[in-house]
Amino acid sequence: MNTITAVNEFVIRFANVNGTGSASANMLFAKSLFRMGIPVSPRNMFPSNIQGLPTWYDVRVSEKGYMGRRGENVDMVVAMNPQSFERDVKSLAPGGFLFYDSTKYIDTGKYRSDIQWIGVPLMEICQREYQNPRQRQLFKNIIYVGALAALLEMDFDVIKDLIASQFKAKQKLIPPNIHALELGYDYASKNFDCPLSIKVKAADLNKDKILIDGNTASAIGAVYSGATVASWYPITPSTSLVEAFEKFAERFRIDKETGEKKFAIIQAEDELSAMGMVIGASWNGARAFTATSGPGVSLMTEFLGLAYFAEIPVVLFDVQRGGPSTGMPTRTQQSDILSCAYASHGDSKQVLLFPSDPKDAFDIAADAFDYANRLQTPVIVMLDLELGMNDWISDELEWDDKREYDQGKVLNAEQLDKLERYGRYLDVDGDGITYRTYPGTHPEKGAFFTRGTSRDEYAVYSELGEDYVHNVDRLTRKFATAAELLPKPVIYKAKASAVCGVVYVGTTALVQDEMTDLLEQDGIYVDAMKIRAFPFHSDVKKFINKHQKVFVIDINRDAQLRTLLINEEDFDPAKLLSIRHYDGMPVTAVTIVEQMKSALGISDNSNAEKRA
Amino acid sequence: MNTITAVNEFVIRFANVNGTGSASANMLFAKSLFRMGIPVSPRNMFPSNIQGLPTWYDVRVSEKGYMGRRGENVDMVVAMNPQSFERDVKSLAPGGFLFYDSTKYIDTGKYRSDIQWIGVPLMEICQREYQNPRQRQLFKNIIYVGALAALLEMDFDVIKDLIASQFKAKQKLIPPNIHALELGYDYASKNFDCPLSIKVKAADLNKDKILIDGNTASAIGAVYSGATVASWYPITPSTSLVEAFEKFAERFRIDKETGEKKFAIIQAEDELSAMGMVIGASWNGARAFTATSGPGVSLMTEFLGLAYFAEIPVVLFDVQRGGPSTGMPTRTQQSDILSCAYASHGDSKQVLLFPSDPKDAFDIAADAFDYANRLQTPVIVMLDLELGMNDWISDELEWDDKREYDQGKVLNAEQLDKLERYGRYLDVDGDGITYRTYPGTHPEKGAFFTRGTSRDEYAVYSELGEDYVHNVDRLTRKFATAAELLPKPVIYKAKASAVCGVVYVGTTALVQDEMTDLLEQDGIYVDAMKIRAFPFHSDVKKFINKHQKVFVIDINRDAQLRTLLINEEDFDPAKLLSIRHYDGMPVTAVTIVEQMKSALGISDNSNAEKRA
Amino acid sequence: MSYMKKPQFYNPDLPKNELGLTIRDYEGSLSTLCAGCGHDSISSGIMQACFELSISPHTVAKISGIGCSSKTPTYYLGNAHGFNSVHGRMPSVATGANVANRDLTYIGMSGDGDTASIGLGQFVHVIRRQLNMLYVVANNGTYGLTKGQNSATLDKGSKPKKGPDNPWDSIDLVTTAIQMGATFVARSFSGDKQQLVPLIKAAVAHKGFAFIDCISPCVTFNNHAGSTKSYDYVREHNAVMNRMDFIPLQDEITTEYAAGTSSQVSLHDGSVMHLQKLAEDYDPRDKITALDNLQRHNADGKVLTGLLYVDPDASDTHDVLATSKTPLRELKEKDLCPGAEVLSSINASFS
Amino acid sequence: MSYMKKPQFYNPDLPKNELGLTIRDYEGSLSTLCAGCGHDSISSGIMQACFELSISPHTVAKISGIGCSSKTPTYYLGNAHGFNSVHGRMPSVATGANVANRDLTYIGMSGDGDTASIGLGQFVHVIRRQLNMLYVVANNGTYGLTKGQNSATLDKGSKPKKGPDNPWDSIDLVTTAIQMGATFVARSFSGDKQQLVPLIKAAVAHKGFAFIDCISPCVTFNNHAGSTKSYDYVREHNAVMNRMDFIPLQDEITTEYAAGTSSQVSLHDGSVMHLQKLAEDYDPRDKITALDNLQRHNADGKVLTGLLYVDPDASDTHDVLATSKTPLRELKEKDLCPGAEVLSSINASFS
Ligand SMILES: Cc1ncc(C[n+]2csc(CCOP(=O)(O)OP(=O)(O)O)c2C)c(N)n1
Ligand SMILES: Cc1ncc(C[n+]2csc(CCOP(=O)(O)OP(=O)(O)O)c2C)c(N)n1
Ligand code: SF4
Ligand code: SF4
Ligand SMILES: [Mg+2]
Ligand SMILES: [Mg+2]
Repeated sequence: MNTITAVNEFVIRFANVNGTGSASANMLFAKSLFRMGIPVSPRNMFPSNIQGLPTWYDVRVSEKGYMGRRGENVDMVVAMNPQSFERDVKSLAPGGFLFYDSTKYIDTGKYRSDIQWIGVPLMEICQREYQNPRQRQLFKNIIYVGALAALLEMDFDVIKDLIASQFKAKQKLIPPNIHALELGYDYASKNFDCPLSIKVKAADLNKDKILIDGNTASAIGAVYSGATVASWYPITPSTSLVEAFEKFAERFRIDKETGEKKFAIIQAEDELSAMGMVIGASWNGARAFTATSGPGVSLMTEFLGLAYFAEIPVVLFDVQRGGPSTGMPTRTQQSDILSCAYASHGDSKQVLLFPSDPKDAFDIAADAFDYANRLQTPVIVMLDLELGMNDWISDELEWDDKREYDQGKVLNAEQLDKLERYGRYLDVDGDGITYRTYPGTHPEKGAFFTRGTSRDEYAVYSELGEDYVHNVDRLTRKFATAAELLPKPVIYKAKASAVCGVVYVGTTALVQDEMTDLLEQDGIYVDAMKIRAFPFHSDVKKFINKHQKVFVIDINRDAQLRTLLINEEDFDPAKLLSIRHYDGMPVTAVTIVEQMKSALGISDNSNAEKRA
Repeated sequence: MNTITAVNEFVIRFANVNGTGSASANMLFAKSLFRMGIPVSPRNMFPSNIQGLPTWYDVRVSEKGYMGRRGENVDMVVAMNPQSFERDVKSLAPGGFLFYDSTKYIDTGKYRSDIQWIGVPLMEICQREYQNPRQRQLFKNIIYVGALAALLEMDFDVIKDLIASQFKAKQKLIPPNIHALELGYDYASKNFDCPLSIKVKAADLNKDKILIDGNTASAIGAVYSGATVASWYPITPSTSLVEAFEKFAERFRIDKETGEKKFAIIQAEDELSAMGMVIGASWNGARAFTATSGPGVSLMTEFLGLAYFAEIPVVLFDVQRGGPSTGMPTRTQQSDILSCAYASHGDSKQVLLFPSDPKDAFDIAADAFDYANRLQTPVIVMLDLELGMNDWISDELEWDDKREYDQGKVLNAEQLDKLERYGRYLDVDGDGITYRTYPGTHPEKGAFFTRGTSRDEYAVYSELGEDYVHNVDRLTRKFATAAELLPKPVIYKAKASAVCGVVYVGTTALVQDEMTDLLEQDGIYVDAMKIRAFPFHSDVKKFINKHQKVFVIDINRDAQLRTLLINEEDFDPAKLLSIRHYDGMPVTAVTIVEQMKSALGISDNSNAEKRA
Repeated sequence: MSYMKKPQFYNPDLPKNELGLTIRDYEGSLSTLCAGCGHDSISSGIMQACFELSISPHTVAKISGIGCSSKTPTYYLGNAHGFNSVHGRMPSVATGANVANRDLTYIGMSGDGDTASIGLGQFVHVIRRQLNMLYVVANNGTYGLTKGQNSATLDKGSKPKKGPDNPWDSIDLVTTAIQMGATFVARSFSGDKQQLVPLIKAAVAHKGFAFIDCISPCVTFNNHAGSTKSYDYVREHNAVMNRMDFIPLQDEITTEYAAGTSSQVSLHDGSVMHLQKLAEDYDPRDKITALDNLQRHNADGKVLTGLLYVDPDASDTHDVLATSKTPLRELKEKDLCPGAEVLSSINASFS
Repeated sequence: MSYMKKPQFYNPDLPKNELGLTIRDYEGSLSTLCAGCGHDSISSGIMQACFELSISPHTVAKISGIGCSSKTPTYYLGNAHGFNSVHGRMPSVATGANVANRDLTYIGMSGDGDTASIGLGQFVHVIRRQLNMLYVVANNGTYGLTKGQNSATLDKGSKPKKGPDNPWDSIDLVTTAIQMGATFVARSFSGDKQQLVPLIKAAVAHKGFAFIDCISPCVTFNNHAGSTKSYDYVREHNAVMNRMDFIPLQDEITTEYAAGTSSQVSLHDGSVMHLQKLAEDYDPRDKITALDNLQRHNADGKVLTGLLYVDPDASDTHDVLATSKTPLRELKEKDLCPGAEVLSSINASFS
């Protein structure tokens, strides 16, 4: 039997029952590797329920720095869930390692003989060590982490330190956790040849990096960018964004003396209300946001049209999940692109931003408030579950203390006094963006009526066709202004000159390196462009025009990004080749490369099979 | 001074204050011409308010059969509104006729000298004839119709007959109305050289035609197609559709003996609820519909995604108005095309039907229920205010008594008994459409759970990627089936062979003849295609492929129809030239032709100027 | 009713308030509602109240939904910002606005369709949040702007202008408001300035959520066919023409009656409404009694008017959320941004 | 809790009902809710009630929104069609379904988030329409499925598992239901089968809108930190890890107490709930008294359970709409289509 041999380059899957405390233990495992300086990408696949159903946690360890999902097959499975045991055993690559609880006898031969079985009597150890049944269950998880430490030759001190720092607030929990770790460690050391042929080795690759999820990073961005009003309605996978905002606001925004809060978070009764509150707050001059997922976006549709037409800044985080409808609430997709870009009836168009990693999410979250205010329009930050709810290795977050918040074109009382006549919708600067005033600014000047109906330049209700056309053509102009204001795409040149390009948004960035390497191995060179915003910057057009063929990667069935590109820029569809992935799991480099090669007519003899 | 001379080929505008009873009188005028066998197209431009604001009613008389809006300038104005008087005077073509109330002295010279002023002391006549101030106001309208009858040489008997038939239910109202008519007729006959140089002449061009609005025609279609459940929330311009449904259902669907109603109409608390009721009723086997306009569509977005994904038939009439947001609620646009086609988050796609005249609206409304049930998906009938709320000359409505309602693939108890195992989402026929059962069908077989989440072929909840993909790919297949099931486009070949085509949907059909004639006058030949449904039939692709250049007419700013064509069929955008009109007024042939010629680089020396 | 130009001259003898402003300074643009519409009377009530309270108009924010009633903010306090949002969602927009700047006065205008149908959820939840605002429903039992469909506040059995008698139970907004925790709840009649203006003043002065259900007859659409009035040519004309295209100019319906007494108000179509004013010694601070009182009068077909319930010590959303006294929108970078140094420690906690 | 396979054998001695069915014929698929979740007890209450009423399962239609509670219809009456619609919108879907076929029995399942927050408008309006259905709210004061946010029915001052004490007034669903015109209104406790099953039976049998507010503890999220219970390793672990990733298996909370008495139910976290059962001689037909009674007990912090209000002669939507006795969905072309000849006359009327 072949045995997989790998150092710092493998995938280990934890198969658990949800609600059994495994998440903390698995995170402990992943973070220990992170602290050992090894690039690692943990990924949670959880069910849409609270307790008792299968949940998986894949940890990819990759010294090469490949942080995307590798594929369905893994090198090691920690199979803790009887419900999914068969399926989990199947998911192991030949020569891989199956870690299981051997308290009850399992006829391993019945399953597979081309893998290594590593049985640790976890339950037995727990029965012996703990009286309280809850402790038994919880520590079982820590014990397997301890065993893995021995099996994979992890740095035990790193794990202990991590426990110590995690339980800083509850010191007395430290010793029992360390004890549990040692129980596993000792058992494995005694009973197996440690380390296995698959193992880790300390490196120094995570300098100046942090391990953080995208929702948290976005929330910190919102705190830094001076967001004061958050209104929301709970929905997976966006909930943790607002919860993180609350956490950091509670920490940094409460006046120590008075206890006054320099923020307000309101759990709305639904998404319509959440969006209404953001609109009201922004209209009144605060920096406000909400976060939701697909169904919430659908419910906000009417209000998004109002904000577009009445020109109210809005920041909306859409943490995308599998659609349509309730769809796959705990799976990832980028399938709200069209519904967000054209949210609402009539000729509505919305600004989209596409963060691709936590640092980017932080920056884009912070910038979003400036853009929304400058452009006086909704800005939708398009995250997805993959970015929002998983921990990623990311550059450290940065802030320039000299940065000022951009509230856009707002006139104060003095400025109003100098004006002959104020026109809310007068395009004074020719960029399509007009001047607003906040309620209460001036006793006699600058008041206007905000409405979702057509109006003239002085905000007076009008049903005249010419007033309407004048106004909506200005909005088109404003979008042209937006295109050049918003972040440019990031372009990655191939090592050799390339006739093909590849274009994507958001988390697909995660597989970019691996994809490029795989293609290069076959002598294929492709320039890549990560689009960061819609409306599209002129560089997007340039990039596409420069290449003969351009692959557009869509994490949805209907090729929505490709659609948006063609719609808005009049590219010839024949030139834009569609790559699609939409089963709810994060996309793999192999999937993309296979589709690219088949589109290019290159037979698939690459290492795809070896890896998938 | 030139005086316009025209027989059966002119436009007359009635400028009134809304709420003064002018609508009935103006309709009397238009319908009289219709009964005289002259093609006529009346058009109402009303404000979004109830009483006291300007409202206009344009009647185009065209023996050539041009039924589209002609343009801003008209040949005669009946100027009854002091508020808009100046503007109305301006809207008259040189040499045109200005009909006004001369009770109070007006210095006509102050306004224009290049037009004919026809003053009738309407208020004076009313003061003299009527005591009751309300009657004075109401009959004033009838008096001017009487005066016009003389001035334009209308058939007085036709008008009298019409009054008699309209007031059939209230005989005693007939004599006073006829008296008022005569007052006007006599005054005009006595004081002016009647007829004017602009006049009508009986013809025989309206045989087998009716004068009806599109909302009413749709409602009759729904009655004929067996719709039993209508739930709705009031919104202009869709309200009259449901009101007409109620009227005809009350007339034809109440059991004479028991008084039982064979229909249920529920005014919902909002559009979300209206759509929820349609979904519930359709799920349970009834033919159900709702009607709304843009803001309602936005609110129904979440539910439309559910119906798409859970595969529930829905019939939704979207009577489009000016967007975005509340927009121009009493103006016309076709600007919900994208928001309807892709309604809802995730990869959602909806079936659209585009009726283009009342007969078509009747047919499409009736067919919509069959399509929705056969396809088990929402079908959105895209009317607009222009079609829905204006009277049109139309072919008579037809019904084949042998027609059976198509409920699609529904299994009954006997069919279930014969099945080994029933799978709600098993694609037995390979067309993407699977078999459903109604609740309560069978004690043991056929029950399933309907949900908006992912599921397997047996309707069992599933989070497996492969089940999800299998299901949504089938939905794509179902849409391919739909494309060939839905009505084909209608193609109008040019008189000579044409390299260019023009494509449109809905009410743009109204200007088709005039557009073609105008182009032909300049030696330009263009084939035309009226698209009737989305997803697009293969003939749509064929037509476009056959032509070098294709104009796509959009009654919206963002070229939404063009977008949809490019998206769905991968046409080269360079080939699809966009014609757009979006000021809320119905499009004119001249507008289209001008844009076409400028796109073709032909200088504009046509008769456009003369006519606009 | 609008086609008469508003007189532009200012009467130098007009009384001035503490700010030196006259009632003219509290006007908005000319109303485009129907002649005699009750809503216009509410507008003038609001002008009068703000004038008497010497509120500087620009410190008011006027927020509304969609409907004839929701149009009215354009017709008063022209120097105040207004927001005519979307149908039924005024409460959430008002909430956001208020949270952003606690220092303005918030007036929310809504209709019975806007509040009791599409907006019911938002209505209840803004009450629960105790938003410091005056929420007025111009209650006419009908959907004025969409031409006369029954609303959810229309009494069961009422005869609307079109269609059959209303078969559905009505929602009593004042009861709902008290039940859901509103701390100032009143009902009045648009044509009763003596009662309405003081109520508006008290409501604006109230800290917390103040609700006024203001009966405001739609002279055009409501309660039409129920009339037993004699022959009306217009009505028959409209019926026969199957459309409501003639809307006679009506006079405003007004009334005046003393506390503790009742008044029968005749509507234009001849139907009659029984208003019962709370007695002067009524103590509105007892919630249970207030609800009981309401129920008893409802059962008698009487419409109780006046200040039904008030909690003079109410708190508001800001109290509950403990937000800073400085309005959130006034806070600047130094107040809001934790800064680069703190960010380093945040980074450290994720490494 | 689900990873134990459901036993498949049928006990031949199980009692049979009039239809010859056993309780097993009323089951659905295995629950995936947390061990001890109150919602599962409601499911078995529904099974028991339908069994005892000898309702053929396939003549029931089960409709729900989204939430743990809304998942439950999958777990009972497997031979009945079910519709798990969207969040908060069960009432409208149920209305459409009922209007289409008046002959089935309609059970709507909802949660307190589903009903009192996003769905409040639909809840009130389905009541107004008097839909003939049983509407059950599995009321746990929390959003179970999204992991424990406070709901609008959570008592003011409650301590949730995460975050500060609940500062907002709660919505009392039974009071709201009675106020809005529901004709059968009851409250019960999921763990009190003796009370719950007869109530469900009566509600299903009731013609018109029947509402049961069923208190159903969320053993995982609700009322956690308020506990004064001694040291719990799990709790501390979760607190420190800043995530709820360990959810201990809990036992169902049950109670049994006689009419007219009260019962103190201890929740898993040690907090206590005071249930007060209505006395046997309580007459639930007087609406005003029912409301009064509720208010008085609410003020005392007591949760009144039992059949609070019923109008035994209630009518339903179909009565009001006068719809045909034959279900609308059964009507065919000959019933519905006026035919070509009539169409000619319609054409004539437009020419
Ligand atoms: C989402 C949406 N649905 C429907 C409408 C149409 N609409 C405008 S006003 C109105 C009802 C207004 O009734 P009410 O609030 O009572 O105001 P009133 O006109 O009677 O003062 C409706 C249904 C709309 N504007 N938006
Ligand atoms: C439109 C929409 N918003 C939010 C959600 C997320 N969501 C799912 S269940 C739920 C709350 C459920 O609470 P409740 O109805 O009380 O049910 P429980 O889980 O407590 O039984 C929420 C907010 C959703 N599914 N749809
Ligand atoms: S329709 Fe009724 S509510 Fe609207 S303005 Fe006229 S009278 Fe007032
Ligand atoms: S989270 Fe709460 S409501 Fe949901 S299943 Fe678990 S115990 Fe029940
Ligand atoms: Mg109203
Ligand atoms: Mg709940």
